[in-house]
Amino acid sequence: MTAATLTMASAINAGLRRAMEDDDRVVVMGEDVGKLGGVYRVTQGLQETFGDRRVMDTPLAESGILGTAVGLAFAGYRPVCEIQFDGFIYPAFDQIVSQVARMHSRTRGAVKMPLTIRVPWGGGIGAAEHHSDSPEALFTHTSGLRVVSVSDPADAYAVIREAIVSDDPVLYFEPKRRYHVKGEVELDAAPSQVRAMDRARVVAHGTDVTLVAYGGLVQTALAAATAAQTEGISIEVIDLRSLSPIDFDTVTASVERTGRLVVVHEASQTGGLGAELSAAVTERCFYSLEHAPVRVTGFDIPFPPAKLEKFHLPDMDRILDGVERVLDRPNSLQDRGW
Amino acid sequence: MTAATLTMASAINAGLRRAMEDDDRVVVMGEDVGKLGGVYRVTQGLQETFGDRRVMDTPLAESGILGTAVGLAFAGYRPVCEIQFDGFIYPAFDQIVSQVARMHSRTRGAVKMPLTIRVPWGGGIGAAEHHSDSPEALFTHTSGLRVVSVSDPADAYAVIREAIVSDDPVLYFEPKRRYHVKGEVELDAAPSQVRAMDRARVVAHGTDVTLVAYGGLVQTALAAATAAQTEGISIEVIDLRSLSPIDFDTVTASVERTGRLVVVHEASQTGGLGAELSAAVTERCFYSLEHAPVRVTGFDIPFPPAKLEKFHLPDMDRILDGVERVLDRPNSLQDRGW
Amino acid sequence: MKAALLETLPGITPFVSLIGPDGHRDTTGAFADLVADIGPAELLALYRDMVIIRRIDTEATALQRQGELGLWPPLLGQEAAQIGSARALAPDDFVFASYRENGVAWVRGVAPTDLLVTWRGVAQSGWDPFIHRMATPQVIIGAQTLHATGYALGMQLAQSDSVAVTYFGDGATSEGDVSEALIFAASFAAPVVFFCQNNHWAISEPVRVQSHSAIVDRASGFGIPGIQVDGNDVLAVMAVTRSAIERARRGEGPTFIEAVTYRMGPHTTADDPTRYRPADELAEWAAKDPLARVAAYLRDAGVLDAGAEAEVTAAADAVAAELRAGCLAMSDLPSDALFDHVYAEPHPRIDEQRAEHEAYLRMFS
Amino acid sequence: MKAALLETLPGITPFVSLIGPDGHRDTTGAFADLVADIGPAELLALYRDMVIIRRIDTEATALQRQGELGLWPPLLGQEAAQIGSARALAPDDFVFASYRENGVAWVRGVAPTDLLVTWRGVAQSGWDPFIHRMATPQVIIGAQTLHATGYALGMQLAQSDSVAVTYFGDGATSEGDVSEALIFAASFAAPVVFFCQNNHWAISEPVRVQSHSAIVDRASGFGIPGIQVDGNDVLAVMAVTRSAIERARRGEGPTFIEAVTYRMGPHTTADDPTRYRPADELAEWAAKDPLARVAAYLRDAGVLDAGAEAEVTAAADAVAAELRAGCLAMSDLPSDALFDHVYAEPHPRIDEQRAEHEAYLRMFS
Ligand SMILES: Cc1ncc(C[n+]2csc(CCOP(=O)(O)OP(=O)(O)O)c2C)c(N)n1
Ligand SMILES: Cc1ncc(C[n+]2csc(CCOP(=O)(O)OP(=O)(O)O)c2C)c(N)n1
Ligand SMILES: [Mg+2]
Ligand SMILES: [Mg+2]
Repeated sequence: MTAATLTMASAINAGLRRAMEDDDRVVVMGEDVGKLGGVYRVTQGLQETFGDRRVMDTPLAESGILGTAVGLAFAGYRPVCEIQFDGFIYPAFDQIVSQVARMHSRTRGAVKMPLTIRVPWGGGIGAAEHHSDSPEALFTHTSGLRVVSVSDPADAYAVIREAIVSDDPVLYFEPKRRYHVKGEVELDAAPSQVRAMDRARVVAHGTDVTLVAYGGLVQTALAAATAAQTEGISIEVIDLRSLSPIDFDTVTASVERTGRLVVVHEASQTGGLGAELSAAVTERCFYSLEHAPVRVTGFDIPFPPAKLEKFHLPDMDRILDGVERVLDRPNSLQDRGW
Repeated sequence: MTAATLTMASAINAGLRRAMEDDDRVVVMGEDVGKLGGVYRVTQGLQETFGDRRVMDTPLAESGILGTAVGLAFAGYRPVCEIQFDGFIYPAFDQIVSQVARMHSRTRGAVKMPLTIRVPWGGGIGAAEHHSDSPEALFTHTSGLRVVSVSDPADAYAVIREAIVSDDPVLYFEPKRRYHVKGEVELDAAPSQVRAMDRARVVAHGTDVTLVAYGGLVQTALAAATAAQTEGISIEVIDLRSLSPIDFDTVTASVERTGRLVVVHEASQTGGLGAELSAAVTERCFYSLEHAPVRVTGFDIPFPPAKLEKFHLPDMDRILDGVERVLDRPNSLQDRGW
Repeated sequence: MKAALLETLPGITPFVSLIGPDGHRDTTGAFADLVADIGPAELLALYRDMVIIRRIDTEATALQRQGELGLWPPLLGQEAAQIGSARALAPDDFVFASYRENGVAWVRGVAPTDLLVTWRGVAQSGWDPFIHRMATPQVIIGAQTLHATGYALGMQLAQSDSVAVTYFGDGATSEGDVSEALIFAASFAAPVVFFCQNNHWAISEPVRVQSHSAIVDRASGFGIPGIQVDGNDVLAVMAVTRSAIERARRGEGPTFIEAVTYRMGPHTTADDPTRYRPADELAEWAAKDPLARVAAYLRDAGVLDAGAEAEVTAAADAVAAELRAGCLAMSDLPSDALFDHVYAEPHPRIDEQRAEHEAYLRMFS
Repeated sequence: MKAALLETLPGITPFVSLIGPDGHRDTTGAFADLVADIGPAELLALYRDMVIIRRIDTEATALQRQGELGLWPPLLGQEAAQIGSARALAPDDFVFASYRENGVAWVRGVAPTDLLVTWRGVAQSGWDPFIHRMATPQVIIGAQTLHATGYALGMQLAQSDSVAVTYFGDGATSEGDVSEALIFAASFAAPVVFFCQNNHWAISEPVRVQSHSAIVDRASGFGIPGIQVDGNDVLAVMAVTRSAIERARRGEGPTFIEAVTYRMGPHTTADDPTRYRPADELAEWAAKDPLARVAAYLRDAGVLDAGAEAEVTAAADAVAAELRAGCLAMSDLPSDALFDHVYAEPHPRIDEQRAEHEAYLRMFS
């Protein structure tokens, strides 16, 4: 076990490097992933080590990247595709939902699609239009895909390796705002054999409210939990990690104790992951619920310009307001009908 | 008021014709919409009447259809785009979510996108792969779009005309399995000025359970309500009609009376419209709910081959089983934890 | 020398033809040389292939009319394009086709009955792509051209001899995916052959809706050699496909072939071409029938006498009988096959829903 | 005669150049005739434009370094391509550009400060497309080429004289949307001009990743005339753009122009080209600077004396000062602007969420 302190971006880079060393069927492809090492340097140095055919700078076409990755999978490879920014995944949408997600069931198990699709993800970095989207719910609604999110360097390193060894296609969402956060990473661990990737993680224990977050908002949720403590509110924070499948065992075990659920995400509220969590937890824990699950999310608007994003993205105060709501304490919406 | 008995396909055709007569900025475009009149004959005869530039057979490229429609909207036109089948909308996904949905907000209201995107939709017709999808939840999660569904000829005629006069982009979902069902249509009505398109409709009154359906399953829901009556169960059936925005006033008014909600749709359950309905109704009616909202939906699988679709699509018996569940009566899942 | 042949192609688009409608065979020139080994006996075998797949097509169409199939996409008129190209491939090459390449599948050794699995609605696909080295039918227009290109990148990386061949139609050339496939193939000089069957129609749209200039011209625009061939001439198709395959195997990159042919039947059994297609056009192409010209040549060559004709017909009838029997004998999958293979690895929601489905069925038993 | 000029183009790709790096002006030939009206005085005006937009670029880059802008995409090196083409348009034509066409926006009368709105993050766009007949910057690579084509279909249908012009880069030519735009434009003979600035780089990817052959060759593959022009020669760019615009106006359909130029700066202020770009390449292109050659010509012609040079510099400085002042004076939108214009018509969820947001803010006041 050697450990190192790495940023999340370097941890993913180390995970990719390790995966390419472990299995020469692993290839990396995308726009600017080679010589430049990606606009966030996540693939930095890989082309020097593994050459320009295992680390391919592709033409500027996302459907082309995913469609050729499907063919590479037919040829026995395990492509890791980088989509340069969240907002640029839509041109590849058809190849992802109609080909990547369906090939294994279409061929009755004959053809596996062990792709990993890396997506720099979400807001909080003051970016230009189309550089801050949270499209995860479009993929969690698509059967045949697995969807994971990471929130810190150690997790990012472990999960990228698990995603690459998975025989199913995995969308791997990387919160941009966390790229430069440092943390301890254990480098020698072999990829988990116990599907650790599928499990949610309780990152703070508490008794009054269950607060579910993922990706870039896990830290914000933890900060809210700490702040709430000073007011005597004990919040259990769960990092959902896997967005599809969802680890309901971990979530419901917590909600059965707390009786109260708050879900937070950057994505728009309507039809976001919070809707599924709220609906499924209500189905599973109805008689334990003291209050309707509360959603604290981005608004139902296109991602706003940089100067306004702070009002759109859930921050500690908005999360705490949601906590007050689920506890029937004074909150911003108390005088609304519901 | 002249009325006529029409199939749903002919009713949409009549609505398109009327819209083109009323406003020469309305143009129809898509694959095989001209001489053939569409594979379902929904645009039949329009090219003869309005010419091959107002009714355009386009090259075989969905992104091209939507992208040029955006340009036509810049030029002051109101394009009605046909996507030949539900499963072929994904190549146009980027133009729809990044351009059609965002142009109005991007330009701070300067550029309107009065597109109507017609989508022959859903299963139940024993079709080949990619010809039976229910992708509506991908669009209801996308801010800037309106999404409507129709379930009978009269509604199809009224809503297509309202969709075309709307200054917002509208996805108009046409359940294929209902194309040939006949009904009375009032032909002279002017397009509704009261945003009737946004409203849900109570299609059967009842007191025990609120059953929300839309599109191809409205008839199935009504059949279930009739069958339930013989067992003394009174079901209120709501045709949701508008999927974005959702008419929560109509739904919650009903649930506040019945205390029980069942939502049915063909689409996969995880992240489907049922999740949003269940979550939002729980938020709005928590203290009126006698039971967690129940979802009766397609499974979390790619749409299955024709011979198996009857097991995937909610039918009357599966809906009734859901009704039993929400009433805590003997049902298929009673011995499951939740 | 073959190389030279194709190196000269970008920009230029010769129309390759070796056996004309009159059955006369041209034995001179570079392309003729590429099929010098195809004598009367070998041509008879190709003719046999064409007769059989036309018979499969007729039988499957009948089965659809009789309600045994949900749909069928006929290849009537495109037999030479499919047999000539498929017979040019090595066993190890890999095919990525659309939904109409039943003739190609026949050559790749797919059992006729397995062709019907998709169209009877029993399953989304009827064979293992790795056994026949042919992907199952692609319904999303053009998507398979990128898969072929990616497969070719893999073969290049693995330094394998295997070449990818992708089949698509004239309409497909308008989809962004096909242009992107050509761009990726050119960028990486990938060993892939783009085989476009220009059958003049995309459902009801004539090819001029997609392009006012020759489809084959697309290729040179992307820096890829293009050849236009008489798609109703099985020998010419074989010659150009061989040259393209060899070129790819030599590491010289992709080639684009436009096989000019005609869809004699409806788009699918659900289509009524009389709504949009001029009758004289059909007559014009009937005169260029891909089978008739080879039969004429073979009769002149004296290898297609009454006996041989009878043998070929009998063989075709036997395949048709096997097809029909196999179709009627085909049983549906159990309903819980719904949950099979959605994922390759364990998935809790699938397990849960499978259990829900079984519990539900138990209510009725 | 101009017509003839272009009719001959498919396949062939002449490289048009009128003022070389040495400042010598070629006044013979068809393209020279198209700009015969551009004398020293008019060229001085074009030079002035180029100096001003280069100055805008420098000032905006400085503002970004000082933290006043989130990002800026420099056009350094592409002044001639943008000014020469934009000055060839009629007021009524309509431009659909990407994010780098700040020089085009200047010509379309967009106030310099309005260029910054997007990059300061105040709003997603800074002007009304209908006032300037130019769409706001498109971030999704290639998407705008379809919008231009659709707009052109509308002009054709309305029998208007207005021509659509779309700007995009060498990298963009790989996106399926751009191929589809060319296919639609050709299919309908739409009055649209495809103006590709081949600045040799797509972020870190050299143009050969997108294509091994000339970008302009794409056009003929789709049946569209293509012209390759020295993109650092403002006069040549104006000439070819005029011919393409006139051709479209005459109803003869789309034209594809490849302006061969060079991105002298980083991709954006966030980029570090030293990581991937050979230094000598930069030097080579510095010698072909689009401003220097015109200055040389104008000095010879005696119209760019010290006084004129000073006037041009003063004008540029004034614009830069206005730009800086406008940037610093720009105020943010109120937070409830979040909910404006998401829909053109009433929407209950937006109303609800606006109310929630206001209620939330009230808690703090
Ligand atoms: C992405 C997509 N769009 C539309 C369709 C509907 N469709 C099926 S076949 C077809 C025409 C294809 O024409 P062509 O490519 O010439 O092939 P052919 O049918 O002539 O063999 C169309 C539009 C589809 N299957 N996929
Ligand atoms: C669909 C999409 N994919 C990727 C990107 C990221 N991106 C922004 S600019 C760029 C390179 C564009 O190169 P080119 O088209 O040559 O234009 P240039 O920047 O050189 O002007 C890329 C890959 C994007 N904006 N949109
Ligand atoms: Mg065709
Ligand atoms: Mg460039």
